[in-house]
Amino acid sequence: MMKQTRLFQLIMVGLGLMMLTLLPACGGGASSGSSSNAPKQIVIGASIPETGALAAFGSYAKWGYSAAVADVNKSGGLFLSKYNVKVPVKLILYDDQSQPDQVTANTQRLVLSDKVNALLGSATPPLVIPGAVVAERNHIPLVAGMTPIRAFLGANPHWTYAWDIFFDEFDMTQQQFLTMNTVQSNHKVALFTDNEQDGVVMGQLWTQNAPKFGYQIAYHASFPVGTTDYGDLIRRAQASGAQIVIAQMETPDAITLWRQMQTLNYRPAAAFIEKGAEPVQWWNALKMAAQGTMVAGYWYPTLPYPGASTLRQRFEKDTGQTYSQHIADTYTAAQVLMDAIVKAGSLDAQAINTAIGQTNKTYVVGPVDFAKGPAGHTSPLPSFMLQWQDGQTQIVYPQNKATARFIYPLPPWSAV
Amino acid sequence: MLLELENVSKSFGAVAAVNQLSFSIAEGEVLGIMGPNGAGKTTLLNLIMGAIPLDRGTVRFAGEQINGLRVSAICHRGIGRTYQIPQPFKRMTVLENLLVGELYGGRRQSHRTAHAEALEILERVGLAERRDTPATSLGLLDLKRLELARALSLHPRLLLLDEIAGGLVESEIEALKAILIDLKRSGMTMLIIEHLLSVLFDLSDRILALNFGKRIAEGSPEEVIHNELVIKAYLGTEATRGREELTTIQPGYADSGQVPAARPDPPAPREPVPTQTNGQAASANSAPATAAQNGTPLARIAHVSAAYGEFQALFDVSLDMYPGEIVALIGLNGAGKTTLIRTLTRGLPLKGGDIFFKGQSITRVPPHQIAALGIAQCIEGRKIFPELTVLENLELGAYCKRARGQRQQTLRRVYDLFPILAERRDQLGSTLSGGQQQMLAIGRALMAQPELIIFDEISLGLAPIVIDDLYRAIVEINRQGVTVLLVEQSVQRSLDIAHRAYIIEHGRIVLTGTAEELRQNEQFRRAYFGI
Amino acid sequence: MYRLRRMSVEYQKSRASQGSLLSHLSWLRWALLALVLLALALLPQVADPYTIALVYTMFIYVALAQSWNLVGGYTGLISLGHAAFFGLGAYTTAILMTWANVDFYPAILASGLVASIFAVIISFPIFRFRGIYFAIGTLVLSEALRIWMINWSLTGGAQGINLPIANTPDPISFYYVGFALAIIATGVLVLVLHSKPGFGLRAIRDNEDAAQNMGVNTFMVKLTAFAISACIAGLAGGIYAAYLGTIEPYSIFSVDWTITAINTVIIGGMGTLIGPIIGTIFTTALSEGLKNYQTIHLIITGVILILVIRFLPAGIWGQLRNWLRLPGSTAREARKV
Amino acid sequence: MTSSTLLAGAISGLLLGGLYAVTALGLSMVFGVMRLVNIVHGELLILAAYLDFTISGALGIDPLLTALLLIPVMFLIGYPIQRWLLNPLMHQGMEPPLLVTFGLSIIAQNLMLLIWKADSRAITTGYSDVGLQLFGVRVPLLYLVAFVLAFVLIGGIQFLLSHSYIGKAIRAASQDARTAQVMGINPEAVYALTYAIGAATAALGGTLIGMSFSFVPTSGLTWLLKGFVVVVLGGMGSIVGMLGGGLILGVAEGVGAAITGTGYRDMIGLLIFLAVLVIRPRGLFGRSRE
Repeated sequence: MMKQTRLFQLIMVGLGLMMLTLLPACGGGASSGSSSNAPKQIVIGASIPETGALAAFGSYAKWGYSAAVADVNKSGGLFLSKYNVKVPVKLILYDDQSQPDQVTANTQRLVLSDKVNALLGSATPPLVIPGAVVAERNHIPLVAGMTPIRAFLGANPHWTYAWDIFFDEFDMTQQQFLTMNTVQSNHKVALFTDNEQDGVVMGQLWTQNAPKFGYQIAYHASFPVGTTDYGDLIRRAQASGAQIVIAQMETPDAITLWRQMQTLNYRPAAAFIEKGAEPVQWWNALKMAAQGTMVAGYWYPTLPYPGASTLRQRFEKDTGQTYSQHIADTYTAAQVLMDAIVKAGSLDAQAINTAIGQTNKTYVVGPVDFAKGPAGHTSPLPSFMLQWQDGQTQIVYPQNKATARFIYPLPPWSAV
Repeated sequence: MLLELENVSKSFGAVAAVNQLSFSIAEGEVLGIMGPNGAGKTTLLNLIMGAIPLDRGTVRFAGEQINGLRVSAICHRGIGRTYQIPQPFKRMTVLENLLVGELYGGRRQSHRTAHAEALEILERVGLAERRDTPATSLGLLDLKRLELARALSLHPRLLLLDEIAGGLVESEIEALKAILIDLKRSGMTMLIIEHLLSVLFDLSDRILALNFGKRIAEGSPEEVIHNELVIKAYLGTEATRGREELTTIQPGYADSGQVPAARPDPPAPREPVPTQTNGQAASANSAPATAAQNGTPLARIAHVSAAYGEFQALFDVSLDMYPGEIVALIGLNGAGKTTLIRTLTRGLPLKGGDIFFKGQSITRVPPHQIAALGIAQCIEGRKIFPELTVLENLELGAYCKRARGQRQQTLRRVYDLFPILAERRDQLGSTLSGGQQQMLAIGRALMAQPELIIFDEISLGLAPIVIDDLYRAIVEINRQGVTVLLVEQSVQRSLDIAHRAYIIEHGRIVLTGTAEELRQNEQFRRAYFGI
Repeated sequence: MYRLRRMSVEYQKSRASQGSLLSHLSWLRWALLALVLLALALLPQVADPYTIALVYTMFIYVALAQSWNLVGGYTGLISLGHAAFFGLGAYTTAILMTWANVDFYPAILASGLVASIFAVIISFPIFRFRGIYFAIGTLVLSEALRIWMINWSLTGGAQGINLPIANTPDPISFYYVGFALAIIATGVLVLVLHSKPGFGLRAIRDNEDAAQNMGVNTFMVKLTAFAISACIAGLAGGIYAAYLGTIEPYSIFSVDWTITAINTVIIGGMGTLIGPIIGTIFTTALSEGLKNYQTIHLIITGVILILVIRFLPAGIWGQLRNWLRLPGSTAREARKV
Repeated sequence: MTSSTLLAGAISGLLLGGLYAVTALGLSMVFGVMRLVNIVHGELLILAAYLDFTISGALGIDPLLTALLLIPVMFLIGYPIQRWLLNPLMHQGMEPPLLVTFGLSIIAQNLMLLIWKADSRAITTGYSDVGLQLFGVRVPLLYLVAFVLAFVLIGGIQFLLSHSYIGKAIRAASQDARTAQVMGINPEAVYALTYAIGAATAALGGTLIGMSFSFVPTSGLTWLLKGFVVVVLGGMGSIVGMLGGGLILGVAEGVGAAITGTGYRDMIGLLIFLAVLVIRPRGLFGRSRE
């Protein structure tokens, strides 16, 4: 025993010393960056949630970013007028496990260690904003999608290096009521919002908008992400007699909520599950139980934007999954960034940043113009209402865009 | 009066550790406190220091009532205390140990003077050259020195010494005594608890003898040592004791109406032992002889030495137990009795020597398999499982395979021996009285169907008549053919029933022989009483 | 470098503390120390941003580790709740800078203060437990605080707070702030440990009852250590928050901060001054070496932690010290403690 | 809030209490016998949940049946931990073993992260979403199942401890290891066995967690803390006490959540824990040894 112990002690201390010698190596290893006049490659980095509660969004972001970069590289990369050459683009993606502090760490590493020339955003405000802050501090331009613009601006009204292309909550939080106006209901709404950035912002907006459209928020539940037991909240919502459920929560939480609503037999006439019901995981987890649930959208393959329908086919061919609108805004975000680099004609962060600001063009997700936002640095996308029908999302409002009949009211649980 | 106690009482559960005790110490006086184990001596110190709250009474120091104050505050009043088992600050050096006292002793002073004074004290107790050694690497004597030095670093007006000489060998004791006498000369007020009467008597101006937490005698060393009660308390022969004396020792005993049994019939050994075991007619005087004739001892401890870390507790100890014998192992506490038992039951690794049971060396056997060999023991302090029922306790006694089978029969035997256990079979162990607990412990040992039973200090803190019952039981058990090793402080009792006895002192067997031989032996009496 | 316990003895011996340090530490050691400090001070001039950021975080970890070391290593209070102090510090700075437009420096000072005040308040219930009970109590307390902050809308609930990054220093200044913090943290320990409280703390660690008998008011001494420790952790939290620019309760109050501190100290060597520093270098090197394998890195850390507890109770530094026979090495009793 | 929501909270909480009791069982046994705070218990629960999730998913067996399969598995995972990792440290006081389990939880957590990723999972079956009416309150069927199982399991363990020889040995060793040794009991073996049994109970506890709630690799801490609360409330040592503790916590959470809102749910237990600790430091884990 004693001998063995001593042996281990030797090993341990040896290991320790090894580590100590290892450190400087790492410090050194963290340097690169070509100083030759024409850069060998353009490095774009992003931290995305490949795992964790937001993994669903991460997978779309990964595809959207990669696809856009691949397209550019097919044609030899981006043309930099300053050096008069085409330079290939290298995309670096790190998984942040859906954790904000991990986003910070990843982005730090992208900027300091990988020396990226520009950044793309993660998914949803809690993850996008920490990354944007790092970009801001290090003066590296960052273009993000998947972040409702008011939440984005709420974090910092005066972004200088961070840009956002997504829907405007103000517009989006009207869609639910507009949709409901097309049918009969008791105009009583039960709100379920988590207390993350977008949850809070949209919770407030719905509370403001409801009276304008003649609706009453009968019950408003606010709760932290990752809540496991919604029983109490559901019972209260039920007690309030609300026929309309509007929720704003992450997909796993939304699934839990919906399941427990079934268990406790609370069946609203209409349910809008914002954010949570966007990815196909929602349908996959609940199948027919999700039939008729609605979620606001901002993109649809049939919309008259360049390459819209092909983008969908391409995604479904690549992945074998059902598409999500997120492939469009992430693809676009990458395009906008790379167009700006070409416009800048160099890798000067300042120049690229300015170029982004001047973007005014219709992309696959729709028209992008950062002047249009309620404040700068945000380009809002018009929203409409989608409904899950047999594993597909269909536009049900506005009627002129509608792609399918509006299922209303939801059949009782027993019928599911 | 520097320290005054006014009918102070403290009891743990049913046991009264300190009972209506009052005494006082004058400035510059040295008060010695003596009494057998469990007399409540250490509890007394804890009460004075405020380490445990007292139930009733008051403690005054220099006129101020101090009971209720927090320990550190009492210490600041000027009371220094040493622990029976040294409790140094292990990872600090000797000097640092003292600096704690110097700096926190309640006297404002600069680090420099603190340092100087600490060194002074180290000189005084003879630790100066060890000052930078971490306390853990000290031997026992130095640890005791440190205890003393640390108490002195408080510059106390009163010094409480708990068994400061315990476990040391003659030369060391002398060394320590010298320091204490020197202290006394310098006018230090001291309260000394000590088993080594030699130390106690040489130092004390006045002696207070306790038993069962009550004063049984007080006065000059001379008076106290010749006091009947004191001798009895130490020798523990209660049989001849008249009722009234009994009551003085046993508060509330008389009113319980029990009258101690008349002297038990001349105990077992004087009758032939039924020979169902390895057919030997054992009698006190013939036992070893016959055993020697009919060959090998049941258990043999051969030249064993053992140590706790730095401190050697046993030196080349040899001891034989022949089948059917009752062997007594007698010695003061700290003499090494329990250590010897622990080596026998593999609780403590040997430094040297060997131990045989039925001819086989058992020094490789893991402790939990000793029972399986047929060795059972009643551990000092009963150690019954408080939250198991009496029955469960007994069943666990028969845990090892060899006994589990016939546990029903054995159980009956035990119930015959101690009917009370049968009555209480479903009570929790903790609810039994001390005596009953001891019976349970014995019964539990029997359940293992052992060939050798070790009884370790079974009479500790028990009322004499209870002890009588236990001893009768032991004789009975032995009569049924079980070999018995009896570990005792109370000489008289053990000699009454033992065939042979070994006297252990400072980890060495100093004397051995048949009960009769020992009774006659002058050296033995001295060895025991230290007078 | 130098050894503490011995120093304190020397310290007592000498006329004045400074004298003693000098008298004890050969000029070589001083030169070494000075050299290291100088090198660290000049690093930003030469190193690339990544290395600077790396060393900066190491400073924060050293501070955090030393803060835990003071209670865990020297006082024997195994705190599993240091995340609470760190988090409180972070939020204090965030709130002051965001709502009250307080400058960065006063804000972080406030962080330290708030953290220690919190420590003092909780000490009254929490010091009634010893050993593992204290450990559990602190863990529960910090988790309760975390849940509270997640739900408390006043502090932004789960979305946390976004600091005005414009008002926060640039990376280089952060580096020096961190540098200062690490030095202060270590320095405070030196001061505490060979002034009077140092003896009290170690006495309590070795034997609380005996310490009381020696007149140590254990409650007050423990309180002092706890408050100082909390203060350091709070400062670290404040600085870190400003550095992040955006904080949310999940990660800022995460038990991971406690884990990091404990790992660092135990691996480096509990109850030693150099241990936490060695530990920080060790763990950082490890995570750098495995930066592409986050989870694997943590698994290995866990394994190492266990191996150290099992076979290297004195930690890397403690063991080295024992082998190099540096004065007062704790070889003998290390396993028993 | 209306009295009806309070009642609902109370009833569903009461049922949930059974689940809490099961999840705390292992923690309580290990603490009771070895005086060891098993920080990794939370991870053991979640590990069991993941195993059940994977196995029942792959083989298409009912999760509760799978749990039965998991019992020996968890037992075998637990045994070596105590035998070779913790036993050698037991004599060094309480902190070193505590810190080792601390290290273990780091390892376990990240292993699960490695294998199952950070995605949140839930064990679903035909009856996961079934609810039923109870005293006019609608509650998930699963809570009721968990409640019943809790009684069965705890009854079983209680019986094992009080009626089997090994059970008595465990109790003896927990009260006085050295004396137990004299009786011929090998404490080290008993410890390992106890720990293994504790881990085995996590098989059921974890499964129930997985079926009633969603979980991620880092969920362990929450359940560890709930475990502490239950152990404290139940009064260490008595297995039946676990049931009491669990029910109290369940109701307190249910009612508390109905009053303060779901977010603070997990905090309620912790506050109770601290309160109890402060009122009876040490004592609360049952008898304290001094």
